[in-house]
Amino acid sequence: MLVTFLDIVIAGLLLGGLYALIAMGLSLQYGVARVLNISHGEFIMLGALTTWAFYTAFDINPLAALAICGPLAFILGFIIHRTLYKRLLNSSGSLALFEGNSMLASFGLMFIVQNLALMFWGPEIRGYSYLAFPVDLAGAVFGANRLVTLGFAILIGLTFYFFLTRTRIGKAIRAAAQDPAAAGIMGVDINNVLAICFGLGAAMAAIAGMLISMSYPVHTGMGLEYTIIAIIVVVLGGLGSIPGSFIGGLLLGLIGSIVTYFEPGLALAAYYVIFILLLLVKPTGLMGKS
Amino acid sequence: MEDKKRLTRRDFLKVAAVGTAGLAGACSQIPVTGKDKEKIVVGMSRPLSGPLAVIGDSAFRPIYETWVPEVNAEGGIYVEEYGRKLPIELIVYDDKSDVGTMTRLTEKLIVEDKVDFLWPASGTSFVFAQAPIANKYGYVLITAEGGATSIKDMLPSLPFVFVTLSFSDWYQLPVLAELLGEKGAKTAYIVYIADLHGIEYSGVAGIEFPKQGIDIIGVKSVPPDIKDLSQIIKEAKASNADVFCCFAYPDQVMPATGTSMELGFNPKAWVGGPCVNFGFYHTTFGPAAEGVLGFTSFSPKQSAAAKTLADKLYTGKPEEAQDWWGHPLYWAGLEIWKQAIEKAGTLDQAKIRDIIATEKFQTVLGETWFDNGLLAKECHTGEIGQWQNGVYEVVGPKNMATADTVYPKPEWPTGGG
Amino acid sequence: MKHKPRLPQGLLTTGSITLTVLVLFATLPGYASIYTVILLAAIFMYIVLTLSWSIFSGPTGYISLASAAFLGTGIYTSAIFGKMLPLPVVVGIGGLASFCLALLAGALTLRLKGIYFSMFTFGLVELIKHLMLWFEINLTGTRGRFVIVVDHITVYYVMLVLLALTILTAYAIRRSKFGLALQSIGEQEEAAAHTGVNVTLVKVSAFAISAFFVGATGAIMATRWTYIDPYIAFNYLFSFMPVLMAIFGGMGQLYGPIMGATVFAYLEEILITRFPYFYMLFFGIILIVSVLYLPNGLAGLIQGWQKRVWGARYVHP
Amino acid sequence: MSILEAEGITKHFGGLTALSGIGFHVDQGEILGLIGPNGAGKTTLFGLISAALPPDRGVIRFKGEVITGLKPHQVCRRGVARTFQSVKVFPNMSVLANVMVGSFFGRPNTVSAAAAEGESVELLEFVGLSAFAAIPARDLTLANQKMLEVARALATAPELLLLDELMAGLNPTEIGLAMDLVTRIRDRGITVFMIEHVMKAIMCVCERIMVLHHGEKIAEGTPKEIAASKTVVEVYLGESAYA
Repeated sequence: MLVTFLDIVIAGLLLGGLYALIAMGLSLQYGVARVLNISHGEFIMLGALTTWAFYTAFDINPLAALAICGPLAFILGFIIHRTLYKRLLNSSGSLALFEGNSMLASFGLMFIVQNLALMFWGPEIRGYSYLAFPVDLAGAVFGANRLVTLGFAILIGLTFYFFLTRTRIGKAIRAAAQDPAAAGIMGVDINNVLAICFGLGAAMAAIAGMLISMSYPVHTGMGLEYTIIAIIVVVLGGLGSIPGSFIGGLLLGLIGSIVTYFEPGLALAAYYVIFILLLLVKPTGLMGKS
Repeated sequence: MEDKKRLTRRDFLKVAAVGTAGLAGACSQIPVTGKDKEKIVVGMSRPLSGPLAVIGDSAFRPIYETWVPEVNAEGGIYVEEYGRKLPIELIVYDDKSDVGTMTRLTEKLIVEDKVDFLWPASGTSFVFAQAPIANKYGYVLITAEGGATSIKDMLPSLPFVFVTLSFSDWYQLPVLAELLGEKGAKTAYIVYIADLHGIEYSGVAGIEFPKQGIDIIGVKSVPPDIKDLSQIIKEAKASNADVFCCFAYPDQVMPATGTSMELGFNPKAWVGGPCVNFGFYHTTFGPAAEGVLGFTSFSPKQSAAAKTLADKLYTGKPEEAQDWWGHPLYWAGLEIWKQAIEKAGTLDQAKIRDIIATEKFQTVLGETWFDNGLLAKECHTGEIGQWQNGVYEVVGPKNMATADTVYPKPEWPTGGG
Repeated sequence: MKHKPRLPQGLLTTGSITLTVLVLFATLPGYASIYTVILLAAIFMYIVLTLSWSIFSGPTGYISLASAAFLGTGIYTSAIFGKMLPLPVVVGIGGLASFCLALLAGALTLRLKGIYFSMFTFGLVELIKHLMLWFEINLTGTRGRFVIVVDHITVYYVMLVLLALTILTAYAIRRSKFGLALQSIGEQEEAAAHTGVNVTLVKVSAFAISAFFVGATGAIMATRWTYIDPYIAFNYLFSFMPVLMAIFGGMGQLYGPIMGATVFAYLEEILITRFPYFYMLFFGIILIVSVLYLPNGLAGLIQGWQKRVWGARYVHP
Repeated sequence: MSILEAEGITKHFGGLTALSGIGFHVDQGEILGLIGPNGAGKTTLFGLISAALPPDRGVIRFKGEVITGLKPHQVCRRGVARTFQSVKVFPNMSVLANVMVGSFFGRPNTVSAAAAEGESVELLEFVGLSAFAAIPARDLTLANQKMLEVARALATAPELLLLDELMAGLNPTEIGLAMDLVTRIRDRGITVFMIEHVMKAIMCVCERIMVLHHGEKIAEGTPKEIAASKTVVEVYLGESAYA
């Protein structure tokens, strides 16, 4: 009984770690840069397919692809913010208008990235198996690749936490999440901070994509599904709260795992029931401020 | 036409001249219809984008993209009424994987573009939605991706619709049950996707398995967008069933395979599909695919015609392009269509329909005909396949098998791919 | 901008233009090709979706993503009752069912603001979809239903009537006390409440009115789709589309969402038929370019022209 | 006769007690001032009266009827209007429309559009905003936005008006006008209950003053009595010593 329970909990955390990673990226983009980035999932897709391509064509270890995908996605995200969203921020009269316009733009970006990826890779399903063998943990069995995924998600989450709390730029990001004007007071170029946030969000998406490709099939149309999960987790955790996103991700994974154990047909319905109930009880998410 | 054919997505990058080439491709698509027939215009609404693009692109698309140039290279299809061969011109629209758009575009093809023929949309529910429209306008519709037991009941009221794909009780699961029964399987655990496809397969299995002495000891349905299957695989493992069936799509069958490996769940028979029948299943899992069972319809080892087709479709292409279930059936469907036009000597849909419904044709499958709107099960050259030494062999039915079923399947390889 | 003293001539011109357009559309099946009729019915659907979305979300600023839930409710109504009841009744029931759903959802969501409200409504779509799926599989043992087929002309006229009703309603609301109350909620909800506006009632009823038209649209358009299942009926694209179209058109004016939906839907039609392999690419580029150069949508563009022609409206003291 | 009576009003925020057992009354037709250091609970008290917040304990009666438990719009329609400490106009609506919201919705009876517009125009004149009727409220100066809030509140035809720091942030000339306005409002027969930090204003205008400190009522009386009260002076001196 205890083993079964542990089993369910850990299985939930394994998936939840992935959700947490995806959501932290979006949390930066939406919580700080105020871009509800519908194209978030496309960066996950790019990370996943690039990792797949490196692994199958050049036999590059998926985990090593991190060193390539992460920085590339960061640069891409940074440039996109500097060119597209910064202009929008200047041209939109109010924050509400900017949120609407930037969402529209991110939809456009989603379409463009997806179509370009289709031209390059085609829509076929891809996959590879890596570290797909059982590991026995005190009677409960888990896939080695999933444990590695969770390890990475936690590692990246922690690194990121220290980055936010210990570095100057990290502190500026946190200040900007509270109040964009405050970051300006700290003597940091707010445009740079926002672009860095967007780039970091993209990089985390790409890394999540790399981890996803180790356990799940990947294809050019996979993005939107993950975007939606990310938005749900961000809202669940509380807007602008990065720890909230992390906890929200784990929680969602856990709930999915528990419900799947009893009735897999309702696993997804359960996500939304919990989500809706939580919003009704606490309208600003788990760690959101009212 | 030739311009457009060259413009597939991947080639497009090589062309590099993005805007101009796209424009040229688009302009060449406007159909010309006149009294003097110069070509046969065929219209299709396909999921080029959206969630169904995955299926559409790897199933019917490579078939028509190979078949049409081949026919056109010979000058086209001879139509007696015009006393000459008419080449085929394709109009393809993107329905974004949305049924509302697909039905609208289908009507556009019929009433506005006035295409000579309609080729099928992709996916079982799309077949359900498109079939009544084609039938209403009296357009012959030979479907590709999609087939279901419930469509059997509809077909008598849809005389213009013909279904090529094999499916659960036509005649895959009876064959699967017999194979497994003979090998001594006693228990089965079934996971199915919560849609028409999954419900029907699990329902038919519920009838056919017990007939062969196989008890179904667990059944679970999963919603299409479920991610983590580990709880279900664990339960299946705990049930100790001889047979594990995953009646779902690649999005679930792939992780189900991966999770089975990760959790060390190695039943005597592991059945999954549609998915196992595709080349990408083998490229993904490599040696781990060994012994996994899926659905099929042919093997190049069966006949010269089958080998020619496989060479035509797959030589020089990545293994991912292979589909050992649907491809020959769709191909046969197109061959029947062509021969029916030639026999009719006209493009009159009603005449062509009567010929397709009543006559027999020589196709890649051998002698082929439709039986009340379904491709006769006697024409199938295989139902169940199994990966053996990196080749997808036909293992059932016995009289068409290219190899004996390996049962129990070998252990998953350890230490990762 | 909206609250400048209204000019009766403007009203007269708008009225006569609207009337001419309506007559033009009403007689259209007489002279236009059948596909024009089919396509227009689809474009009308998008206009109704977008405009009814903007009835509630425009003035209040509550971005609802529940459109797909209301549309799907209408679609399922049609699938369930289509064979038993006459068409106008089915369309009415579709609208009413969505109306009731919106009342319920509205009563629950009142505490939520901003993105939390948006995501709640989105969650609602997904929840209904998954429950419907589970329900159909476990209790009726099927998935998917056939919808009774109705001819194009009938569908066209029903859509035209719905469109006219939606425009009339949207127009009437904008000019009414109710519209003023809605706007005051969007501007400053707390002050509105303390100035006597029953914010709960106003919000919920606006939400439900807008849902009515979406539900009715679902009930009639489902007949064009032939076959539906929960994934088809509760497709979240229909939640995002109205928002995109409204932003694209600009929300300040009544004609903004109408223009947005029309241009958007027509553009999409052109792209998926003329450039099927690059539809998303071109569509994406157009979206980004328009958002960069038209930050206030198409309506903003038109207002810009008006300003250039008539000069600036307000010279502030 | 009192128009508003409160007994034992208590309100907690988490562990913090904002008001503990406050009892008071407002007489018909008077101008009652409410003063106290920052955080004394003044705005919370207004929130409780106008039903923005529910009290944890206690009863508030307006014209003898219990109004605790009502919704804000119900309280407003019964005749209690308010303004806000930080201005809350409808920024994108015209000045006139701002006021019309009040005449349309703030009364128990229905008002025709023509009547609402006529009264609103009159009220704009009353507060001195006639010239700005057509411009969006966001373009008004802070002082004028405050005047607009007063006009909007008056449009709901209140019998009791709650003014929350009407004069904060205003220059001396504007304060003078505001003081005059408050008197003129009372002369229309409307009872005024006002929170104010500007001592000069409160001493001149109010007939009676109530002092809150740390959520408790520490003094009540005429301006003269309050000015002479030792406790009040200590509280204020204590505060200024900190500031």
